[in-house]
Amino acid sequence: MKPSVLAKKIAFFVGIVLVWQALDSANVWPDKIFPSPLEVGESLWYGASNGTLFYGIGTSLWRLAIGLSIAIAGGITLGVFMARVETVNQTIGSIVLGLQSIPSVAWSPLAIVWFGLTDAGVIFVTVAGAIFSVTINTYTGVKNINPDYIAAAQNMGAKGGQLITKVLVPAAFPYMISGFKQGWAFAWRGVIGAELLFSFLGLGFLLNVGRQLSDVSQVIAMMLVIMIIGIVIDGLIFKRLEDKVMSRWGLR
Amino acid sequence: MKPSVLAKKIAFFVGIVLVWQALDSANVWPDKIFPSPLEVGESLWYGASNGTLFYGIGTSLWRLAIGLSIAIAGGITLGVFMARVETVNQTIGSIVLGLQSIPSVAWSPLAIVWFGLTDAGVIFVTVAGAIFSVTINTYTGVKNINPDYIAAAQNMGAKGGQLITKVLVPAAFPYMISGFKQGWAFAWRGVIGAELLFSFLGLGFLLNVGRQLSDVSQVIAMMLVIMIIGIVIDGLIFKRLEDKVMSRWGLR
Amino acid sequence: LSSGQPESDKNQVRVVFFANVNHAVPIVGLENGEFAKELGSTAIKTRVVDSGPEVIEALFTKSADLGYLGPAPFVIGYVKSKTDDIKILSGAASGGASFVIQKDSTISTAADLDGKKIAAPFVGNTQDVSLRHYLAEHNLKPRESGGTVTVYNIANPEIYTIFAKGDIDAAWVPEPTATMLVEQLGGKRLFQEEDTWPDGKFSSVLLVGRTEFLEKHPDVVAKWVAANTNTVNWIKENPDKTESIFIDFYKKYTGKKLDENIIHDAFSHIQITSEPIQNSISIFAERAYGLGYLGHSGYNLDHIYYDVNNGTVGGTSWQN
Amino acid sequence: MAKLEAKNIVKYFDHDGQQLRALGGINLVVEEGDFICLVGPSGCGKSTFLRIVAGLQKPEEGQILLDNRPIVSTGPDRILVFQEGALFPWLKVRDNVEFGLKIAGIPESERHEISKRYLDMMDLTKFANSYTYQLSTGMRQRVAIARALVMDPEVLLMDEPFAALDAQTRDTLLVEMQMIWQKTKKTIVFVTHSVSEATVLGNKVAIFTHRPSTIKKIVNIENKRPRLSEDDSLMKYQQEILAELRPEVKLKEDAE
Amino acid sequence: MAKLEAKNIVKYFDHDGQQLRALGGINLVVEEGDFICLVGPSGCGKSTFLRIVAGLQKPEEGQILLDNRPIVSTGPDRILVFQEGALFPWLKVRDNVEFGLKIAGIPESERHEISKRYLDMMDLTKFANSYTYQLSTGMRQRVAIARALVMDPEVLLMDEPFAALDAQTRDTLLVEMQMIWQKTKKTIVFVTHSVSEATVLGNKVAIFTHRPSTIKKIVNIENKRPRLSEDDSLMKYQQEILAELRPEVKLKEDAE
Ligand SMILES: Nc1ncnc2c1ncn2[C@@H]1O[C@H](COP(=O)(O)OP(=O)(O)OP(=O)(O)O)[C@@H](O)[C@H]1O
Ligand SMILES: Nc1ncnc2c1ncn2[C@@H]1O[C@H](COP(=O)(O)OP(=O)(O)OP(=O)(O)O)[C@@H](O)[C@H]1O
Ligand SMILES: [Mg+2]
Ligand SMILES: [Mg+2]
Repeated sequence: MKPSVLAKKIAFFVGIVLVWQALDSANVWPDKIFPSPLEVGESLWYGASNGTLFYGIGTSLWRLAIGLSIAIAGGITLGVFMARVETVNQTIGSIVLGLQSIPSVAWSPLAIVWFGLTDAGVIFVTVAGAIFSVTINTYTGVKNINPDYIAAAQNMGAKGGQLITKVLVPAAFPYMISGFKQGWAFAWRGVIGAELLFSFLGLGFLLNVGRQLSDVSQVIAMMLVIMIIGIVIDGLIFKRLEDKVMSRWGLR
Repeated sequence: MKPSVLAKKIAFFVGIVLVWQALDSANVWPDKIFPSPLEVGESLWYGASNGTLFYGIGTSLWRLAIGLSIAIAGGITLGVFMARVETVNQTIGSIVLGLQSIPSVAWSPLAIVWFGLTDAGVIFVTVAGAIFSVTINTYTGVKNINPDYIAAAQNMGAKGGQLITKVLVPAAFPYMISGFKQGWAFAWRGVIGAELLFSFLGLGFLLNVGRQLSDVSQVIAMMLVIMIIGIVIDGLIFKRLEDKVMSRWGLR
Repeated sequence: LSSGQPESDKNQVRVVFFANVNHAVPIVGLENGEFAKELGSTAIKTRVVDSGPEVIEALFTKSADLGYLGPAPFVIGYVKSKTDDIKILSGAASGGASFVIQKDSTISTAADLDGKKIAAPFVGNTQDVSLRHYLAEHNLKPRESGGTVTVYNIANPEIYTIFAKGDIDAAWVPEPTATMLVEQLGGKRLFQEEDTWPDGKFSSVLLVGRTEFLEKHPDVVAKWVAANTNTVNWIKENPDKTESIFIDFYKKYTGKKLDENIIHDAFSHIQITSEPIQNSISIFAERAYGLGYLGHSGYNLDHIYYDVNNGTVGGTSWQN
Repeated sequence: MAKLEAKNIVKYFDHDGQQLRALGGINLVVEEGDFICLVGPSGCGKSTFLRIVAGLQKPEEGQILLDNRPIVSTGPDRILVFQEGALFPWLKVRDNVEFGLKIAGIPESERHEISKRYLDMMDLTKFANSYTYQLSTGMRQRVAIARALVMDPEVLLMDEPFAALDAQTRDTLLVEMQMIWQKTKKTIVFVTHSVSEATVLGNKVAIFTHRPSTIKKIVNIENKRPRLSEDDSLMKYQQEILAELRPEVKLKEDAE
Repeated sequence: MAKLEAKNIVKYFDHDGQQLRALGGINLVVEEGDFICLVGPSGCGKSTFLRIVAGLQKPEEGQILLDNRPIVSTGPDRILVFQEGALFPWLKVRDNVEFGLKIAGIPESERHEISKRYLDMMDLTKFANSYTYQLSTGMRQRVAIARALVMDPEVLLMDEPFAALDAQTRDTLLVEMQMIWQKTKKTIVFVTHSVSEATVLGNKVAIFTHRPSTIKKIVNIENKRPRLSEDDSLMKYQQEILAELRPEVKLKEDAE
């Protein structure tokens, strides 16, 4: 980033905070509706110093990790089968497209009934939110594999499981990465949504506590935390992975 | 669709319902956790016959329409400005990327505090969920406009508002369509999520009623309705619009 | 489905209840050690929830063994389970809900509720059933059924918030929320719920158990019910201590300090009793059925009681 | 009288922080009714020059005079036809052609009348309601020319408009172009990399040097029209121009 | 002795519901150690034939005999080199070359030893740890050949492996290919659309007719090696082959 651009950005963010603080001081809106940046900062500091914030982040990330892993493993399996077995595609495939259009929070009531207010319930919602994105992208990826790759591998003796793990999955990887990226976004939405509705630990719970205590500074503080985690995971993990795979596969 | 494929699909769906009914009769899981398709059907029928179902669908769709319209109008405006004014991009642009990664349900607590349990609150969540997708796609679209289009239009006398409405927006339209599609998916998620949390009319509310009455058939019935509406809107509106625009713009 | 939770083993009992004044029995009994004393070596695990449906969910998914909740959600859960999965062990409170309107409200009769916004906690909750039945009795319909009255089903703390903002015209709420609306926000108590009941009495909190647990651990259950009764008596004898225990508990749980006067006032609107007031349960069931909460093909409440003395399940009436 | 005059036009570009001098002082006089073709090695700045004339870019030094008055920005008096046509895919052929008129606020009925004239001239009437993706490349190029002509510009600027066409289509358009010029008496500045095209079309051919480019020579071609690519009488002009060009192309290749 | 024998191979394809007879009964005998090149009009079914030999497609009639035994599926005794190489972009050069060995379950140290030999032969040792996107097209083609050779197939099948290469690279590989053949004594079936390439490489050139294709003629070329594209002595064979091919290409064009 050029120094001038950086300066502009810093000035902008400082400006936002100042205007925010000024708006607050001018008492345009009451504090309980529109807290000052100071109060939000205090909320964060308080959560950090007594550990609840980190415990919440840890819980949410842990659920995200488990849910996303299950979604990726399941989505790849389902996607590969859909792409390779026409009957599976014609039958299960049409359901997958439908399930994909159900918002992940809409799974929460079912998750609560089936799993109770447990981690399993939150993880179920996360998986339900993410798995179909991974499935559809894997399917598209496998369908778009250069058929010569498959022929070459078969010619060199690959079949069955080896063909899947050594050729189909890596060949479809660039598409699958998009699936992972989309899946992660939906998984993160699923975790937060489920935690809000289950009101059972995690960042979504802390958000809900803020809401129930009418503590807007806590609500905004938690939203900031959720946003920053989103940016970091997206930028550090998925963006990088995507860039690397795209250039390695010669697609960029 | 070939008759044999259609037959396969029908057989499959009939099969699912039969297996589901069989599972239910075999009492693998109790009814309170796993209702039979008959019970789900009854739930739907009952909702349809007393009108609550249609009223719920109407409410949700109405909120979706308003929220999505605002998100599209706002997203296009913001996106065009970000693409054409470098300073706007360097400042507001970086915030937009962050806000995009906040799950729409996470806006609900703030919406409740700011707007109370009103339609405005639900619509706020919908807008917050969808607007940044539209913004980012519009931005990308305008950035990728063939510069000759702009030069040609300027040469023929277009400037200012005319340049935006007559050239920039239509030229960026294929990208914007992706933004609308993504935006609609997020908006739908936002509506349902907010209705679940606000518990204030609409399909999300009916879903929540199902949960609170421990009525799994109603929960599953509402999920089916949400899914079908998703498929229909996606397929009838956005898929068609996309196909049309893509072929018109010569991109396919 | 619903796997992953450990079955409760012999040496523990898992109990859920709310942080409401109506739930004074479990709160006080746990805080003053009555339950622990009676149960001896059996460990007690507790969880505080916000609503009846959550208690039902906890019992259905086997993540709780006993629970305190209102009669309406109990009846709904019982009918939904179809196989007598839950039973009533005892009562814990009666009364303790009021219809509160805004301070400058002109509402005086049911007819005035036309077009108004009214809050009650959670669909299928005891107050919700009462409110919706009340509306139906007076030929009013909620908006989701094409009517004119907006019913908000939200948690008590949020009802307090939106009542304060003036977003709603009235609320049908349990204690201490009702008293808080009156004392802190200047609301008017239009009527107490018991005024609408025959004999001025209705059950508001029940102690219920998961049938499977009751069959497996009748000894533990008997001890819990005994402690429940002891606590009811203790509360009757020690109203002041009860109030301070409740205030301490609430502070511990939510971090908020409640006003002593409010709690005192709230308790004055409640009868703590171990009697489940059986006819009110039948009436709740009728009302819930009328609202469509129990399905549409009839219901059967023949086996809702558990006989603690014999350790048998399936009684048609409560005997203790 | 000089319709258009370029006075010492100098243009720099930023290339990875380095200044690249593209135009090194272009001086050119175009008379009213001239059909002048510009040729030069690739990258010498022909397109840049045309854009400066159109007012789409600003030179670092020098100025463009139109009827002896310096230009300040784009204007409907100088319309540029782009190499790829730059037609708007979201508009029908007629709406593409009428675009400039609409911007100018001309009422619909009048717009239709004008566009009809030029669609007829370009043999496009049947396709007025088509979208551009439904046209062949040659037809698209004709739409682009029609879109420029409706503006009735005093100077028509064309940047390799026939480069993407196959030989047959190009030959047809070469003839059509000459007829349009004779009919409309427009002043035309036409950039091409094809020497044969330049000799067929232009009554003058201006040869650019390699970067930083100046005008090396102007060749006058008086042969009668319509001329065809295969006319032997054009050969000597072509050879003359190629002889001037060759060292410039060499310079360019050495630089790379 | 016949290493490979094609007996009346017939293959149909479905084209919009219509049956297209691609191969109309191919009979071909390939001796042990032959370097046989297949030429024919585009679309006549050369690639299809090669895939049938490799066992990747099944013919509707006829059979392929390897050492007098009918083949039933793909096997490491017949390895196909694809036109675009079909290298796996997710693997390093070495892992690409070792792919077949790994599938066969050969232990790592042994694998490395074998791949090292062929990477050396192909002058690729320095690039063993590169990914394929880091290689030039010619290098990629060499990797594809090495990947086939490590399998030590009895018959090497090559489908226009040099089609995408520039002239210089191709000339180099033509010489290398002859050396590999002399060194390894492999039986090679090589499809190409370049008659010159065929005469340089093959000791036999089989000419396919237009669809439904059969073998029209086999030309034997005994010239000494290494031969080069520009060898005048190959001209007469090229003319002979072209004379056979021309009517077939004509037939094809008429059909379209
Ligand atoms: N916007 C720009 N930014 C930077 N450099 C530019 C820009 N436009 C043109 N150039 C540079 O200026 C030089 C002249 O470009 P221009 O397109 O005018 O050449 P040209 O004569 O039209 O070439 P061609 O015959 O290939 O179309 C080139 O070296 C080009 O790289
Ligand atoms: N999988 C397939 N499905 C349908 N038709 C096919 C298929 N593969 C090949 N064909 C058809 O079979 C005919 C022969 O194709 P093939 O690729 O074998 O020809 P070829 O001789 O290799 O041509 P070229 O020299 O262009 O590579 C063609 O007409 C082609 O369209
Ligand atoms: Mg140019
Ligand atoms: Mg081929």
